[in-house]
Amino acid sequence: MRMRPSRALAVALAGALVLAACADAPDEEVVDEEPEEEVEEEPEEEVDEDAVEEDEPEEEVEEADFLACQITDTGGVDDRSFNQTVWEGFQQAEEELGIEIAVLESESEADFDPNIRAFIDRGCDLIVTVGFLLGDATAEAAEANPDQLFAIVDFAFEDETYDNVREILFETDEAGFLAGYVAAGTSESGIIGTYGGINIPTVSIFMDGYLAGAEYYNEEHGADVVVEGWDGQDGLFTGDFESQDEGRRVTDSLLEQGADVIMPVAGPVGLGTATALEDFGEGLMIWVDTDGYVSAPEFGDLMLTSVLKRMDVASFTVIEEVINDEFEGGLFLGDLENEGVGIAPFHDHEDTVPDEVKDAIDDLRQGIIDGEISVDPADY
Amino acid sequence: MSDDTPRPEDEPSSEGASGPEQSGTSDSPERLETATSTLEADEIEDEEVRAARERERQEVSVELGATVGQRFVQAVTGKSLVVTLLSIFSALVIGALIIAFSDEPTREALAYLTARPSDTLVSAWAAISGAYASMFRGAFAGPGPISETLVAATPLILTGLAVAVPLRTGLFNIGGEGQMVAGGTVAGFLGFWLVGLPFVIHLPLALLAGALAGALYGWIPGILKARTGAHEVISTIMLNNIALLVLTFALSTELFRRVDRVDPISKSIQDSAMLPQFAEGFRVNVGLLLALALAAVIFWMMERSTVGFELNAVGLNPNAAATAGMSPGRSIVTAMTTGGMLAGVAGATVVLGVQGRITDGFSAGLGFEGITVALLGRGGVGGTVAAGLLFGSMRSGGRLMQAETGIALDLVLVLQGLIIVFIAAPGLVRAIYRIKTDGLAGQISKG
Amino acid sequence: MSAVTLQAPEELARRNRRFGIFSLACAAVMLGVFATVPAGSQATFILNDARGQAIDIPLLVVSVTPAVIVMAVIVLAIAGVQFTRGFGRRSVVMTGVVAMLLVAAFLTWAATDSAVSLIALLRGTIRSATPIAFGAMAGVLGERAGVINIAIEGQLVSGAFAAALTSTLFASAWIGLGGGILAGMLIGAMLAVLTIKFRADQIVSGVVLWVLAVGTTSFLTTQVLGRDAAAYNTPVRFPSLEIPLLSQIPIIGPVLFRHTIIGFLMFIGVGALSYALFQTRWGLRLRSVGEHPRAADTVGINVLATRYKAVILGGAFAGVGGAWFTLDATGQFSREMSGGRGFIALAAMLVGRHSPIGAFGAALLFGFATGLATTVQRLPVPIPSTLMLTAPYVITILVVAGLVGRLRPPAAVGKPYIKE
Amino acid sequence: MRLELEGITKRFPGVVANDHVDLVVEEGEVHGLLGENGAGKSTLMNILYGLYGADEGEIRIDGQPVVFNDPGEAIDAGIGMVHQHFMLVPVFTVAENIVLGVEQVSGLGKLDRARASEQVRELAERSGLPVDPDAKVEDLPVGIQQRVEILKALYRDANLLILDEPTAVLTPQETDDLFEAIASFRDEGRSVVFISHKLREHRAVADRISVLRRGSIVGTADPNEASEQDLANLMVGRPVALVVDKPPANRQEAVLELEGLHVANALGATVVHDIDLQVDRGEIVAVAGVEGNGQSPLVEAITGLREIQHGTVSIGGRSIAELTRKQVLRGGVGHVPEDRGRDGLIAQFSIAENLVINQWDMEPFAKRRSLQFKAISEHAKRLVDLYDIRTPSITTPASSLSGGNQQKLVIAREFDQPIDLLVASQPTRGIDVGSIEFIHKQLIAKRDEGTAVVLVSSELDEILAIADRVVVMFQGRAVGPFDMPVSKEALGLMMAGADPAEAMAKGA
Repeated sequence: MRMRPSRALAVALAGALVLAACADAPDEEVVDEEPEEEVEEEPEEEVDEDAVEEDEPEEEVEEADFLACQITDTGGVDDRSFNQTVWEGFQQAEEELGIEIAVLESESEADFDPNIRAFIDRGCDLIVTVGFLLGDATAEAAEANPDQLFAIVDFAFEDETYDNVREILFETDEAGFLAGYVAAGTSESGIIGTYGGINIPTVSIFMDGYLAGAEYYNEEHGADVVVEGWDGQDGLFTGDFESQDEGRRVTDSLLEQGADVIMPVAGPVGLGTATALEDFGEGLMIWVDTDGYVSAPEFGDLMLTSVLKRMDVASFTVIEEVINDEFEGGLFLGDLENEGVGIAPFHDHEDTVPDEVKDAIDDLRQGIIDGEISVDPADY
Repeated sequence: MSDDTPRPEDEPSSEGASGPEQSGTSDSPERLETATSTLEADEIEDEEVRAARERERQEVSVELGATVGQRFVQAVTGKSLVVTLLSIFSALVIGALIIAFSDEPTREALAYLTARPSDTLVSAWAAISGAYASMFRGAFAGPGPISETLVAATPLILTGLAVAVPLRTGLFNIGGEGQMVAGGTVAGFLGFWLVGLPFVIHLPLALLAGALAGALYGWIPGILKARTGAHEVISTIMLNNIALLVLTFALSTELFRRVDRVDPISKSIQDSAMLPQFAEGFRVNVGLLLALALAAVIFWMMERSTVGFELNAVGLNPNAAATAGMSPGRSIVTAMTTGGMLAGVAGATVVLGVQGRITDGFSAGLGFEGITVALLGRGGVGGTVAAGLLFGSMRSGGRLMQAETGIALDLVLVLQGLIIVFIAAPGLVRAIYRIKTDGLAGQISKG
Repeated sequence: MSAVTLQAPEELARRNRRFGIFSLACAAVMLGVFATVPAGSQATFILNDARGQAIDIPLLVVSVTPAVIVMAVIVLAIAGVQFTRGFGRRSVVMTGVVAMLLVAAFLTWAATDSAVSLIALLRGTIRSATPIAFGAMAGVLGERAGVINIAIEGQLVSGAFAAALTSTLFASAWIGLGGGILAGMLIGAMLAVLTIKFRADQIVSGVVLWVLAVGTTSFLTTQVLGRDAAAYNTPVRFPSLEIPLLSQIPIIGPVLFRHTIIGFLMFIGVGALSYALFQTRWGLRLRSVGEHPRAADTVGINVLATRYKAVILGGAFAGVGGAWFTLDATGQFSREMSGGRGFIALAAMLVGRHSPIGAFGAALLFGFATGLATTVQRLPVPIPSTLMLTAPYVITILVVAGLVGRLRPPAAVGKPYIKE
Repeated sequence: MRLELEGITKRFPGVVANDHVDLVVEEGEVHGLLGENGAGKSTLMNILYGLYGADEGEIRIDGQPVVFNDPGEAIDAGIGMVHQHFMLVPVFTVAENIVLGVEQVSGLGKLDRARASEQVRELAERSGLPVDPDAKVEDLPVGIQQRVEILKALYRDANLLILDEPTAVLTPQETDDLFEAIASFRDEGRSVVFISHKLREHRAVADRISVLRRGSIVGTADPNEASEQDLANLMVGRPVALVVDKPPANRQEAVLELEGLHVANALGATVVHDIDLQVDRGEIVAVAGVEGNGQSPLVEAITGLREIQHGTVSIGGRSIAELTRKQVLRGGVGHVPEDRGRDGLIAQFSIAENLVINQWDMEPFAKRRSLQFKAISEHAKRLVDLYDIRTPSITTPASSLSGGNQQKLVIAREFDQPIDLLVASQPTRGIDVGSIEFIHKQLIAKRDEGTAVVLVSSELDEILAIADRVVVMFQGRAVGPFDMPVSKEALGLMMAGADPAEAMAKGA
């Protein structure tokens, strides 16, 4: 009698977990003899097992000869955007190059230094840090450990460069421009929208390009497409990169305002836009960072296109460089020209986009690469 | 004197008691004698009224439950160290189950549990022992981990105290996070904005400003509670959100932003405002000493000073405190302001000791974690410091656990939550381990 | 108590003066800030649902300065009455009217030279209010029975988590809703066991369960859901429904009658709970347990069982509110996605004076603040967007500080019932 | 209904509250249960009512053994109880309170409020206890609330009615009405158990009296034969001095002066109207009245706990309007609050700490904000001796003291300082006879030291025993002061709002 509530509590907790645990089982039957064979599964496990094995002296230790490590910023590796894209490059490298990979998620800024330290101690061959927040921490670590190779995504040091740090930046406004042009050309209501997570440069650069693209379209066609949510200085923001329902609310507001193409620049918050569109029944969205048609397939039919920021390519490339001993410090700039940025295919909406818009894109791309077309909204 | 039958033995006591003439002036010798000689009778009479008192006591204690702290103290009375240790142990056991269930190989092995149960056990054991072992190593194995433990513990001790002091006064300060942000932001601002000051002036000035900013941010919910009765749990949570948004805004202004940069990172703190480290290569810094010194001050304040006496009294029974001439309103404000000050210093130690700059999320949930720290420490100063060290070690150990085994750092949060569940309901622990209730003796402790 | 007389005249006068000063200040802001736009500026309000409806209403175009001046004059008139004879019992209502006029003037000013969709604002209000309202119902049920529920936030987040997980696993939004409800009830049951059976402090228990729920869901999200989102975290959502005919009514239709089932459940839930609490035997008994448990006990009502049921049923409500996040608003669970709405729900319950209808009203107020922040952010208003986002929190504090001090919670709230 | 209790025993942790109690209540009998506070009367009745379970013993109704696991079962068996602390939900209406637990519903579980009101109105008329069924209980005076309690039992068809200290909140006239009602229940064939510690009432209403002491029945008496002194001795277990020796008062200069005092409650409503009063050194002025007639706000205003709405309060010639509570107290005022558990002490604090909570920051208990534990404990040791506080040690928490000793603790703290004015509210409520005697003597001693004493009490016996002058409060207004002695009947009439002149004439 006295035991019951406590036991109930324990059972309930365990029950919740069993639910989660059982759910995993169905696809595979009792076949497993050796846990070796689940290669297609999450790589984490490999790490996991190795770590466990480290504790058992009789087991063999460390066989892979190359270890690439990623440190996320405060978003998780599963953010379907930023961190995840880099991680996909890692996974590709694991598969194609046969290396070992590992990731550490940062809960907060306080975790950056210790996370880097933990990976240095673990003997990573390359540490990729993701996000400008990690800039200072990476610089300090790079200075203190000149033999350790680093790469940092979305950040470039102001004055100095380090021989052991690859800085990876993207000219996403160039791709955003194309998206804005497509959106303006596709919109029926003459209103297109965008919003961001937080008003920071890595976010607003997308919106700048988007705005410029729409303005360019207006100029070219004498149209009057309005961009809601960004005026070149301030605009709509959800306040973080997590609250999807805030994204949903913002999108609802844009839709009621009449917008029919919306580009969220807020990582997973963009999923809120997808659900809003689904419920609203009209309107399309432009995903960012990855090809949304692939990374959020359940909403594929809503994706007009995506502004690609090929961080996966970049991370894969850097890993390859290290393996091939071609690594060098300094800036890597992803732009339209080297296809570090771009826009995704229209997939389901090949027919939605007017042909003239489709035809214009290649010229625009070339124009931007040549510097003939400005992607700064201030010029329009 | 008790040379008669028990019945008349009552006599002297009541007569002694009814000697009012003696009461003003003292003829202590006689009284003293009477008192000693009637001890036996006392016991009998005590027995006689104890039934009534027992009921009354319960009624009183329920009646007195008007404030949180009071109820809190009631909740913690009669608990021993054993209960605390068992709580931690129980949490680790449930945590182990969670690790096992979230471990893919274990779950797969579970699918053929009946066929070969040993696989499940082996696999689960590997996951659990691996996780806990690396957590332990990450916290204590060598100077590096110990330094990290202390770094993590420094703000936790302070935010724990920031919750504990108001708790003793019957207030639940959930605003540690916001107060920390306020303190850290202001301290950091002075840290980079003032240029050319010598170390001995710059650092203390920045710290002081951080403390004041935190105090002010704690004062707001205090004064709201005292003046309007607005519940501090709600107002502090709202203030947390406001502080974080204002910080985001501040970081987007020219004043904070680095020159030529638009990222939400502040300028770097001047070296003259940084808390010095003890040794090169280890992040542990003078902030730890500051935290311990403040803990000592708070100990004196809460246990040895008139201020603490008043705060405790108000926390336990605001009505009686007011009747005795104390001021519950002022105590509420004092407690919240003190709590805010402590959290503000916590923010300052993070910015000036570890980060060297202000960023969007520097508070990192440490203010919230202070709640669990204070609860584990049961509102006591010593207990809170110990709890801060424990949770600091879990934080630092959890990181190695994540790096080595891939188990998410959130496990630490789960473990902390579980520990506090058991702490909050000591009856639960007793029921699980079939410990007998301490009875009356256990309830006699002030908390 | 028998000797109650009317309030002293000077007390009343002081109160009137306070309200009057508030109204004057509002009028000053309206005239001094909101009316000062370039002459001839116009604000446009959209009254149509962008999805279309049976009857189209023309845009509402107003000239900013004259409109604001008219509103300011009304406020001044109210201030005049407040200073002289006062409104007596209607003082608070009139102060509310002043506040509404202030907001209206603000909106008109903010919409200068641009368009604002009132439909979006009002729909946003109701949508934002949904999880808050469900959470507040959990709070109402608990406190009416004498148990403070601070764990609402934890119930929301676990409801959202469980709904996402079960909806994904069983590919059914309805089963997902069931999962969310069960998770809310589970937290409710834990709260009940801790506070009723083990008599742990109610506030401490609530906070602890909140921490635990956030920790556990975050851990499992990283550890399980995040590793294979397709398998665990792509819930089937509820479709948006339109009630035939009713949804075609201008303005009201799109605002009230186009929601998912969870949105409609909110209206039904609030109404049903209000009826059940105040009109039925069940409600009378439940309230007696929260007001005077011993009295309830002495007439044969099982106090502890009533409290258990109330807290667990409250958990079910909060579970639906949690499910809203993953089955209605968004199609994915993310860590800590309830973002403090549970605490706003608590505030809504207090402001709503522990009544379902009142709490719903307060939830709408908070929802409106959120919607307003979103709307105004988009407009060319010289207030940084980040600071606009603080609006719901600031309003919560102001409302709680302004109203709650005078509230009377159920008498036995927060006290464990000890029978022997 | 004939009720038999046999060998009922109830133990609380470490204490035996009821020790093999045997009791028989015949059908149609008013059975008095007499005992001191803490003798175990309420425990016994709570066992009978199913609130507590008995550890041993048997309850029989009409010869059949019964076991009540909860009050519901006791109610079903025809037992009704009117508790000392009313078991009424203040925010519910009279009808709601009465039907609670046995509500009648129409479809969908909807309460049938109209029918409930009708039934209650009928029942009230039939039983001669008129009450408005739709009034909120919190708006009713306590006397009417008690009616509601009785109606609640009658509504459930109680054949045995237990009344636990029912007169504590009544004026003498209301008490008489109650006794009439009790007599009529008896005449209807119902049994009544009447619990009280007041001897006189038992003699007035009971057919038979059982005396309970230390949890055991120590005797049963016929009220017509036993004298009050006999009963008192039986109850307390030793000879009791029923009269306090009191030398005549030696009045000196005025200490407390009230002029046109108005006090408002928390909601701003005036609850004390226009009181003028002067209390001098060396006298005890009693404030009589049924509880809730403004005594508490009056006391709070005098001692600086509550803002004065109008008029002045001066102590020693100085107005206290601008002073804080602390300043008022430090100016030489002692205050024994009416609810010691809530206002008088901090249950979890030790005795020593409780003895200094009114001067914790003063020399010698504190020096420059630092508590001086030595001084505090010496102070405590002295007072524990002097005031005969029975405790194992001075570090024992106050919560573990008996009610009487808790009250002595409060008295000790408030008396042991140089004070000009002492305000004591209900100083002897709920405590044992020995402690009552002690406290009365202390009050007189304080008076004789030259302190002005205000005694607020609803116990007329207490007022008659020690007051020098008396004012009577009714609905926030006061009449008097009158020099004692004033007859009990006159006081009773004035407590019910009668015109003083008439009351004096009638009561004389």
